[in-house]
Amino acid sequence: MDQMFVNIKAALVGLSDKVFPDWVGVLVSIAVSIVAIALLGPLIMMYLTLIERKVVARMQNRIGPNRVGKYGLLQPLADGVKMLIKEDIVPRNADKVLHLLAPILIVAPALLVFAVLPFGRNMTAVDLNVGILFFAAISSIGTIGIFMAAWGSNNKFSVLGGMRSVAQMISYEIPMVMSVVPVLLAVGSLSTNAIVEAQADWHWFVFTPWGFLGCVIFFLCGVAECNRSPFDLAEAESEIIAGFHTEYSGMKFALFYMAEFMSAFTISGMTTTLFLGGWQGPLLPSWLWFFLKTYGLIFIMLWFRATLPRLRVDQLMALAWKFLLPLSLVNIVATCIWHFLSDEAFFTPAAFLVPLALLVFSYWGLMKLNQPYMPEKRVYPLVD
Amino acid sequence: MPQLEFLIKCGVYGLMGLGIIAAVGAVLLPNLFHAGLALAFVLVTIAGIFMSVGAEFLGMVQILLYVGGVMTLIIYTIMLTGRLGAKDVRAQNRQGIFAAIAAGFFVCWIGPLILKTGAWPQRESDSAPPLLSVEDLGMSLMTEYVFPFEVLGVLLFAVLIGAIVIARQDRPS
Amino acid sequence: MIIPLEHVLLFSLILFAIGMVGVLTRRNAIGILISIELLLNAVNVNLVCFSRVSEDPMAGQMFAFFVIALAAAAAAVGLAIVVAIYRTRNTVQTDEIQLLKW
Amino acid sequence: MVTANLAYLIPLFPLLAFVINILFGRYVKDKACWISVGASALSCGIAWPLIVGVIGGTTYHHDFAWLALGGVDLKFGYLLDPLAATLLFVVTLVGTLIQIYAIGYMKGEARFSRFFAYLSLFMFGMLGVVISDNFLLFFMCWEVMGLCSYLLIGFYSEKDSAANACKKAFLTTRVGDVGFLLGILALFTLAGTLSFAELHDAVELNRDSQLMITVTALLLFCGTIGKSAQVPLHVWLPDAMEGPTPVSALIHAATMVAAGVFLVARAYPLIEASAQAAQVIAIVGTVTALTAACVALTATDIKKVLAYSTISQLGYMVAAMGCGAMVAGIFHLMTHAFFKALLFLGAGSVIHGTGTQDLREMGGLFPKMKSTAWTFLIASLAIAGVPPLAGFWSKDEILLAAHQYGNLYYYALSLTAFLTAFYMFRLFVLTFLGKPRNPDIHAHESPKSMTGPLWVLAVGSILVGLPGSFLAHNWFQDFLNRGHEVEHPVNYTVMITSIALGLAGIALAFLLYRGGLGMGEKLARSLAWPHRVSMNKFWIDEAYAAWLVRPWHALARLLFGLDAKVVDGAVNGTGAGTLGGSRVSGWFDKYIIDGTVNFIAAFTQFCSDIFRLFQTGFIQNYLLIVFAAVVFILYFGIR
Repeated sequence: MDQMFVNIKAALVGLSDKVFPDWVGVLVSIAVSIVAIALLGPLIMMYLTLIERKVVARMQNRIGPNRVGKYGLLQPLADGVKMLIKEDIVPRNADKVLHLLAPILIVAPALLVFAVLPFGRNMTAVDLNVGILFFAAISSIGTIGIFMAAWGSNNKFSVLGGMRSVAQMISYEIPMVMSVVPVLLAVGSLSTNAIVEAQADWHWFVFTPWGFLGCVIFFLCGVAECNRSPFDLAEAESEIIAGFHTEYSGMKFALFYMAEFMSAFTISGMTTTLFLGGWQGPLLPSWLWFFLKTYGLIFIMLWFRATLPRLRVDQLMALAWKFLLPLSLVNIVATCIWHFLSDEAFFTPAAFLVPLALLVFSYWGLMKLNQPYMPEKRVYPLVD
Repeated sequence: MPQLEFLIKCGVYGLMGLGIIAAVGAVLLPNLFHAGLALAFVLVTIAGIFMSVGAEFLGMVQILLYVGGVMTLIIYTIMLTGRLGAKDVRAQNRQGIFAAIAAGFFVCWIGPLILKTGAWPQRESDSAPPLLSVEDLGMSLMTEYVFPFEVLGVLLFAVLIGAIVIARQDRPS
Repeated sequence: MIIPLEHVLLFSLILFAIGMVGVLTRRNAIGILISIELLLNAVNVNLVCFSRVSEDPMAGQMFAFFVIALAAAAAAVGLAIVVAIYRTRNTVQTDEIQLLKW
Repeated sequence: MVTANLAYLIPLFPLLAFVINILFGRYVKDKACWISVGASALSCGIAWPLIVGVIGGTTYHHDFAWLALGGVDLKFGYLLDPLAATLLFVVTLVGTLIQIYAIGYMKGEARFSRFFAYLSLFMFGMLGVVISDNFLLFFMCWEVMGLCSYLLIGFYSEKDSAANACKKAFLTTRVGDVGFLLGILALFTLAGTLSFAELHDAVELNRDSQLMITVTALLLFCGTIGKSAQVPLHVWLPDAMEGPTPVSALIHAATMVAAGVFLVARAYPLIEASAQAAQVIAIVGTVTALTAACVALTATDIKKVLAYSTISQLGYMVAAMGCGAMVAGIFHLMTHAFFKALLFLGAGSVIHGTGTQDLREMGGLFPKMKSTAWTFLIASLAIAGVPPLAGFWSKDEILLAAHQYGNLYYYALSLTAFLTAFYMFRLFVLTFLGKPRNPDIHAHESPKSMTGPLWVLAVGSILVGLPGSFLAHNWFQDFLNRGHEVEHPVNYTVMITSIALGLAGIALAFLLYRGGLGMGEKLARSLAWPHRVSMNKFWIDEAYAAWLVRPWHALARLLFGLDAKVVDGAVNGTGAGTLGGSRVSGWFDKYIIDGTVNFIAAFTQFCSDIFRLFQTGFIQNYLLIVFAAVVFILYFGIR
């Protein structure tokens, strides 16, 4: 059961080996992985939309889509069909090439990241030894896609949204990468498989002080990276219509949507991988553990969306530069302290408490330093 | 597996070709935004070439820093400095012909020189390439190359401050 | 090496020449900066490829790494200067920025 | 006596009050008067035990070396002999009373604290004059008084007349003071000392140089002429009435002008030694007394009448000094201080009550201002020489002395006494009796702080003459003439003549002016020429204007012309010459030196114009050249 998908793939490769020369087997192996991911991505996206609508609806004390299929399970298919047959509009003064290229350039990195996600034991499509770096690098390409979409649409709201989005993404990328560094220090490898394997026997990093903090920072930055609420300034409909994808409709719009949901999934999956032990877990198959943890995090994202108001631009930037970045830097130091105090054991009281104290103190200090300016209570002498 | 090797060779040559085409675009495209995107494409192809020669880490750094960082900065600046759609503004100055002659001469002279030189150190591709792990890179960065590394750190710090100071809007006094 | 070193060198040579032409002919300061990145990348390709065949594989990659970092620094400062010039002179065309002429 | 050196404190308190009031005037404000009065009262309190001591037969003298001049020390110190004690008594008492009076009189004045500051400074000067033991210190304090007189006459400096009056007073007294200073120098040359105590012996030693003594005495007397307003320098005193009335009372009636007489008394050993000097003094005094009395007959300003009366009485005193009756002069000084201060303060009260100084607008004030009227009457009787009031005894002394000295003086002074009684009662009748001549004036009595001093002075005017009368066996004369036994002849002829003249004057005044101005004017018309003389004050001011001021102006104008034409011309000529020189120099600088420099610059620019063609300003241009050069060099280097 645990190795179900691995066995299927091995069977397919073995089948091709019997018929074709050996080099075709390699290609088949690659193709199987690609096809699996290429199918998995849209599938995840489709049902994420349904889950989001359902969850948010429940949180808002309503039911959500329930007309198409049992419990509305076919709703995503209906939406997909609607998107496909919608008119494809290109604004007259748009930079047409960029306008058409942008959705693809945004989806491609989102899909590429799936390659390094360890869905289960032996279920990493490409076990790169620079996996985490790959993740960071590929997800940063998305900014250029957003630029292209914003600029190609020739719409001032698009440009505004694009500028906002890019400013936000390059700002949050830094604390995000910094919050990964402690994990790399602890594991000593950039490979995602190695990271997950280092968290065996319940040694999930989230149970350490630095791991917990890193997890929170990474997840928050991830939410900001994929422009989700409460960091969705780039597409704040009350301010700039829909931001960089204002001018998009039909399937191109669906691609943006797909990229966003796939990013949400990959961020959750990466958080799971880095801090929540990945596919590690008892009894259940490893891939099921991965999906359970990932969807748990996705649920938190939906929860954010349903409950938190949108941030202001300055608050957004202040959070990244004045709070998360310093805290993630302190976190690296805390990890080093933990590393030397713990002496190869996962949990010792000293190794637990000293970094904890450091982090709590830093947290408190940063909160103090970031205390927003509160104006004096104004007195209106002429009123009374 | 020579067939696979052929495929990869084809891929690499293809990347090179695309890279050169994109580079020409980056230099000549009148629209700066397009030029920037072309440059981004060139950088990605170069990252691919890096990975094809076994420098995976460098390839990733190339994408992360160049495509994700420098290119974003450049495109951002293009947007900030305006005149985006001003296509009637000449992109090139008047010395293009001289520059082309000089560069052409340069290529036509060095290129044959490279091809003529037969004594390049060759290492067989299948004979245990000294693949460098990230750990090796990190270790040498902290030992052999620690001085340039530190100097680079200072430089980046100075750049950080300098860029802020230069680009900062003057406070209205 | 999967492909011969000469071919990679040729590639980087052409890239360098194209970048040089860009540096020499672009009117926009940002365009010049883009071309400079091309030059640096051409050099990087050379460094990495030489490191692949050299006895000390570390050196080439290290310097490529430093070059990337320096390029990022140069881009940051260069673009800051461009922005500053744009604010004061409202142009980034190099042939319009000629205070030093005569 | 232990308290002896307290004498230094006597002038010190007013000085302190002056400093406080002048520096902190804006803080003390209305309390300035209490500071000044308190200071005067303190001086008074210190002075009187000393006076009692002097009466008891002591002479307080203390000095210290101030300046060492080649073997001769200039000493400063105080001398409290009977003479000084007399004046100390008068000055402290009258000064304090007048300051109390001034509190009421000056109330609401804008420069209240400044006024009292000046009064205190004056008190300092006057007390300094009184207790100083030598001519130099005397002169210094004398000048302080002059300054205060100047400041106080011009107290209402926004009035042109006051400003002119104070200038006139200052300049006129300056004439006398120059003589005084020369006299001091002459005395120092003659006697080698300036001390009062050593003066007598020094004069005795130098009795041979008679001319020098005479000259010295007369020069010193110049000070008196200026300060005590003797002919011909009396013209400033009537004008000085522009100052506030308390000032007129204190400075220009009771104390400062009397200081001139005190000076004569101090210099008396010199005058005793020179008969000529004494004669000059007697003549000056007599002439002053008579002319001033004549002018007082027709004056219509209440204060002017009193001013001329003061001049006249001062002439009396001076004449007494000249006639050899120093004691009588001082006696008259003392009595005069009381009744003249009283008269001035009464006049001030009248002015305060009616708001006018013109006699012709007054009349019938008696029922409205009873205190003022009664005290004024007492003072008038005293000055008119009605026994037993103070004025009678002292005036009788003087007339007696004049009678012994020479008939001419006696007749003149007797006539003056008659005229005095006449004009004083003319003043009294016109002011207080009859019917009100101006219905717009609603007179009222002055406040207690003003009438109080009046009554005190009235009592003084009655009693102060008694110590010198034969009723008291001429105690005062003996006190002043301590050590010399003199007999006191009583000449009833002179006494009765003086009483008769006084009463006659009073009666004539009543007769003429009881019914108002009509009779007086009729008389004036019938005596047109003498009336004009009196009215125009003997044309003395006009004479000064014609014979002194105008030539002086002409000379000044001449000198100004000289300055404008000759001196300025020379300066301007020098300037023009310099200008011309600099033009030449400038031309040289501009065309030769600058030309050289400019030529170098132009040459450089010419060369640069050629070389700058290499600088296109396009960075890419430079880069292209660099690139081409590098390729070129490499090409030849590698091949």
